[in-house]
Amino acid sequence: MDFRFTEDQQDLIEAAKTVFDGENTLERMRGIVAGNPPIGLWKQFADLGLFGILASEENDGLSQPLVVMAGIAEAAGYAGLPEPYVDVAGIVVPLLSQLKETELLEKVISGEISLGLITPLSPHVNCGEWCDHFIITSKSGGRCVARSEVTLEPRNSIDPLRWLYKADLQGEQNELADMHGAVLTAAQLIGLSMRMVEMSVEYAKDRHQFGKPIGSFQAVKHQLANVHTQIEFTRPIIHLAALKGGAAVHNAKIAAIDTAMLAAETAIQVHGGMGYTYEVDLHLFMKRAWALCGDWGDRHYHMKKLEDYVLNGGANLGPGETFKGET
Amino acid sequence: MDFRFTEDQQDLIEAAKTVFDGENTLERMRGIVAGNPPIGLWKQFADLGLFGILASEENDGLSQPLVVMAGIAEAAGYAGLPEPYVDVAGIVVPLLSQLKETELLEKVISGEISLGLITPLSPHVNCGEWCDHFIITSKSGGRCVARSEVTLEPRNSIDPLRWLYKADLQGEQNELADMHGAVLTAAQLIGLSMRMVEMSVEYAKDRHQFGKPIGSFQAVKHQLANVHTQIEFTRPIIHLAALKGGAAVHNAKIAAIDTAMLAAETAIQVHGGMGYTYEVDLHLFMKRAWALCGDWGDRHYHMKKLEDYVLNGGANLGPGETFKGET
Amino acid sequence: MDISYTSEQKTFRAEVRDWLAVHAPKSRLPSFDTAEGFELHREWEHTLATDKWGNVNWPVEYGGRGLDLVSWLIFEEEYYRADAPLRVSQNGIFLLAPTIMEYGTQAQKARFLPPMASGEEIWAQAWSEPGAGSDMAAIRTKAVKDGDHYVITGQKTWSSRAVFADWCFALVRTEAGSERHKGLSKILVPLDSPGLTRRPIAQLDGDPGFAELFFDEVRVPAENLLGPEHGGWGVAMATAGFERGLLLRSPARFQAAAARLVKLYQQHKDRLSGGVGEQVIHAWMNTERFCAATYQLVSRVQAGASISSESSANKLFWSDLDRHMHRTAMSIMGAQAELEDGLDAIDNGRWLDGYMFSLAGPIYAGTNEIQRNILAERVLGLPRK
Amino acid sequence: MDISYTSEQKTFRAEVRDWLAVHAPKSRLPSFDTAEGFELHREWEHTLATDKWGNVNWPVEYGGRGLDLVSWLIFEEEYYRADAPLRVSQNGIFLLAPTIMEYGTQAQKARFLPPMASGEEIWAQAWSEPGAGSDMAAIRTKAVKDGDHYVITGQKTWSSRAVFADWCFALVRTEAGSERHKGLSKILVPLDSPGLTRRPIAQLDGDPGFAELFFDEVRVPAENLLGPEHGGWGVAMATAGFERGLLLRSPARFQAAAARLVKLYQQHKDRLSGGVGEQVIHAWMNTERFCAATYQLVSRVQAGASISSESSANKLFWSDLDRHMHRTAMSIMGAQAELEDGLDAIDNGRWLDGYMFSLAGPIYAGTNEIQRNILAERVLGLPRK
Repeated sequence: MDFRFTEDQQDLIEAAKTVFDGENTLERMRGIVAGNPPIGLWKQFADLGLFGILASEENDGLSQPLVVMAGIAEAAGYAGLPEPYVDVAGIVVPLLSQLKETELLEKVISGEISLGLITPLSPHVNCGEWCDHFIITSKSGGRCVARSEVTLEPRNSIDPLRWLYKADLQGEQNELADMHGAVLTAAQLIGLSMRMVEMSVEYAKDRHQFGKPIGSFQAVKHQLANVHTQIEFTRPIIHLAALKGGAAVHNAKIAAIDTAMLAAETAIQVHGGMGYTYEVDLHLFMKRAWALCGDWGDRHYHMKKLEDYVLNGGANLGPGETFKGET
Repeated sequence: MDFRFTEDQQDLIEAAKTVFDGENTLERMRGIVAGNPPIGLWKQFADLGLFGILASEENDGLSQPLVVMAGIAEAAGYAGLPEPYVDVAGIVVPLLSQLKETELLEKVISGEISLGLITPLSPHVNCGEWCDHFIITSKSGGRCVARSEVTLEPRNSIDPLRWLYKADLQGEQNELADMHGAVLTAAQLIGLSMRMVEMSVEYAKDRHQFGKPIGSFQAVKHQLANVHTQIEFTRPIIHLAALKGGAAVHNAKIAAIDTAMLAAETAIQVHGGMGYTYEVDLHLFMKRAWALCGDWGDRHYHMKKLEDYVLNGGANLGPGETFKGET
Repeated sequence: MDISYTSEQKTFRAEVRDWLAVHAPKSRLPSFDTAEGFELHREWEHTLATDKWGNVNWPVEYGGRGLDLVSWLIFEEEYYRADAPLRVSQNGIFLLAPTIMEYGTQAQKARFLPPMASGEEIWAQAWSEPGAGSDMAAIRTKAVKDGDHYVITGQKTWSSRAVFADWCFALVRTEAGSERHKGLSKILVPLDSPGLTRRPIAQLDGDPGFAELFFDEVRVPAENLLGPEHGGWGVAMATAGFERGLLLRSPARFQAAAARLVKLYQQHKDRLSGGVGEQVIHAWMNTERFCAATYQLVSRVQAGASISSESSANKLFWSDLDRHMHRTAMSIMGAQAELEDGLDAIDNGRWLDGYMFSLAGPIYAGTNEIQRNILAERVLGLPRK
Repeated sequence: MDISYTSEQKTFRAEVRDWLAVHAPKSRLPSFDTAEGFELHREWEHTLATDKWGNVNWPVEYGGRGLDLVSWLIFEEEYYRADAPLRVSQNGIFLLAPTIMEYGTQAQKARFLPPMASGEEIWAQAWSEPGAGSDMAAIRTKAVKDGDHYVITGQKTWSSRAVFADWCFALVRTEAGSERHKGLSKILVPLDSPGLTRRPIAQLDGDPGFAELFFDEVRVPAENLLGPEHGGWGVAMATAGFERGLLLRSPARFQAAAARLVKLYQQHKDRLSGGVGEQVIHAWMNTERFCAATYQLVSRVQAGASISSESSANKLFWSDLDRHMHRTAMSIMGAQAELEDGLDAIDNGRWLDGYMFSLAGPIYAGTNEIQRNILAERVLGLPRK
């Protein structure tokens, strides 16, 4: 029992975080909002091997467990990455491996192409226009179809850094995709929440009213302390969910949704009118948080699973069950 | 449309409040907790005509509408009255009138005897030992039985100023009793909440930490301001419930429960360790609040009614409906 | 207590309903924070005014019907029931007009109220400054008397509607060297005055809902002073009372939204987990509580009471209920919640829009933190320090 | 990351389970805040100690098994799973013992740890004073050195268990004229010392869960000083870290309660409205989150990290979850919620009892307001003033 990242894992996550934060600056994001082309960092991610985190070594991957991908997803959320990197590296790649689509897999890992998912729990394909192929998920796995076989219709997200499309084809739920999707979306939500708290802290230190920084008022302090607490008590259940699956996955996604909604509401309150505008960058992270709350299973989807598990099921609950049954 | 008490009504409520606050002092309550006999104010209430608020003039009553009784119930809650005055004046008396039990009615109004209710929504008879008769409620009204016909078994309330009994007989739900019970219990809960806020304010003004009164800290201020707000937005719906009945009754009781639970949790937090003891009197009001939350329909009973009304029913909701249909 | 409507009031309600059934736009107008939407909303104000529906509680001479506040509540109920457009004139008719009626000269009333009622002149509020938000007494924009004019220099921000509006009511420092609450005055300023520059500010949905206003020696006739010179704080507090207390947010708006939320819930019910029903009920309960409290407040006001610190409780309650209600809707919509408009956007993004707007509720008109301070100190009597 | 238990740990779990199945009382003991209950709990501590189960993570020489913290968590899980009695020794074993192990002399360890482990000596904490609650640095009780003794004079309050306990660990001012955090020392005091008077304080359920302690020139040998003289604040903060951070509230206690809450819900389901199921799930979710976080914290501590300000987040989380869980139970019980014990009292009043105790959670061990300040200032870096 050592419920921490190993040093190597930590280094890998830090490396990803360094490139996310270093490259996807606020300036870059503002530029994309103003019309600059997105997904420009794709090749760079590939060069760093970031698409191969979950791929096997024979496919030039790093064979890391999902929990490492969760650590990287948290960093991607924190950075507000517009590229749909997390879904591709965290879901598309392991699905392609499972489907033995070696050729596509190589191209994805090398950053040559991007692939989209057509799947019920994530009904809008982000950056669908840039996809070379799509995986139509099915219970047993799925099948790959070329871009030309799919008609995409745009959908309009409040997040100016999401480019959504609806496909004319339909997939079925797939266990791997759904589990990875929920865990990694939860991790991104925690990263977003951390960023919103950080921005609020900075704003509250700078902004003065009544002759002192607003961050010195208990009302501001206590609200931010509450969000911080929720974040710190959501990350571990996400890690557990990544390692163990099962009910922890639903717990993790719901906890992350609630934390992110609270973080966003608190952050805008601390920012005052400023947070309600494009004058500060908070809105980019807040909107991403709203979008991801509904992606890969909304609160109701996951809560219904827990209704079955906790209230109606014969599950063993109580002390000693949380880590039980693990290898 | 004049949704205020008339001056006469206001005077009546003030008169009741004066006697409650003046007679049922904290000292008296502590004395009763220590073993002094309760219900000593019964005769005094009768002399003031307080049992006849809802009785017709021919029965020596004041023929007031239920909303006036709600004002008095709020005052009784505020005072933490141990006597089961509210249930007797607000439910027993109109039920006796309806049942045409003139003889018993006269005795109750004159303060000669007390009567208890055996009814499903208030399963424990408070002060049952002191009752001369009981009304076993039924759908159409009920019937009166003598004390000797009922076997009472004690139940142990956390509230040291409630003396509960369970009867060996069972009543049926009765519309008047249930409606009056819910409205008047809600009103008492608001009175209790006000008292808890007031005690907390006094404590927070006196108690110093870090060189200033704890009431000067925003954390304390904001918590109490929130409770105050809930109180101010619960009282009017209680008045509406008293005048109009229907869904407002369920709204009123639920809002009062939530407000009182919040008031109690906030009050004990403001009082710190003191609130957790018999050293200050807060506990008397807090325990009464807990007890009344479940009396005359718990949160679930009333919420289920609203599930029917709001979610499943064909009720007209929206603007213009709140006061509609009133004479 | 008497909670019945008079037969006049019942007739009035029927009249409003009938008129709106004929005249209210059949589909939602574009947002009044766009140039096109602003003008369409202005036209709607004109339509309302033509048949004297814009301000039923105003005196007849200024374009109203001289009705009481209960009738105004009835009007609001029918208005939101008909889903009629939001009032682009709201800063004027709900915030400035009551102040003009209380503090204005006869000439000011005659000059400003009728074009406000007709939508000919639309008003923005110019109070906040970059350094004076919650701490409004920190206002630095100054107005210097120069003959029969004031010369205003400084900067205002968070001025809603100011991008397209015609006039603003500004709170400025008229007494040189004065500090905090003293020496302020309320002055009415045409937004096309020479020296006045507006910089639009994009709000969450990208539309320019606010402007920053730069005053560079803007000359305004001295007769545009509203209320006593250097006594602007008192005048402003009266406005803040109206804003937080009663006029700006009548219950009907929230009640209409709650009824729509119930429908949204019913449409999505099968997909939803068990807890959300109670949240929907809770939203409805809150709007009913707000309505009951407002009628009680109106009854008190009609009997001569004035609204003071209790308006802070009012603001806390409606802003919390609005945010909770829209948060519930966001949760119900799931993956569709992020859709701003267009295909698959439920109600064409109205709930998302409403959620974003509800997030501003605890901020504008005095942050909720300030309101809680006011309640704690002025109503509950907790010590300032 | 590795979340598997070793085979030794699995065997250990089975051993604990088997032992508890045989030895744990079949029914709940009376509250340890009564004279009778206290002695029964003391006996139970003795039973635990006899088979070396009382403190599995302590060194073998002091009555422990020298196991790691994961094993301690496993023990706790099995302990609460078996619904074994609350630990009357908790102030000693969870708060004082880690401090003695860190700061105590060899002689102190040998003198105090074994009788603490056996239940022979039960400890109370004596820190708070009437004027020093949240503001603990305001302590005024003083200890004056007189030869090889300290002479203690002053008053302590909120001393849990002190009515029936044997010893207390007091935080007192040893340096004359010192202020705030300076000049304090931690001294171990027998509760039957001449000059020490205990006044029982009745808590919400009427039982004397606390005492006020009056020190009137109480003489204590100087060797009872724990840690550096005048350096008591640092020693106390280490204890506070344990208390808030890890040892006092292991997740198992709450997980056991959550499982019981699910049962309570299932028994009453038909009577309940739709929203309560989600509250029950939420309670369970929180306990799982708390468990996962605790394992992560224990992993860090075992790798050499120390617990600092994060213990504040810990305390906020468990105290909130506990109160929410018991509030949910109160709601489920409806009209039966007020029943303290006896007939019709569900689980003989255990939930009501738990609710009342949960209300103390946000107060003791440093109020949650103080914890939020600590987090905001020390972790988030917000300005103190």
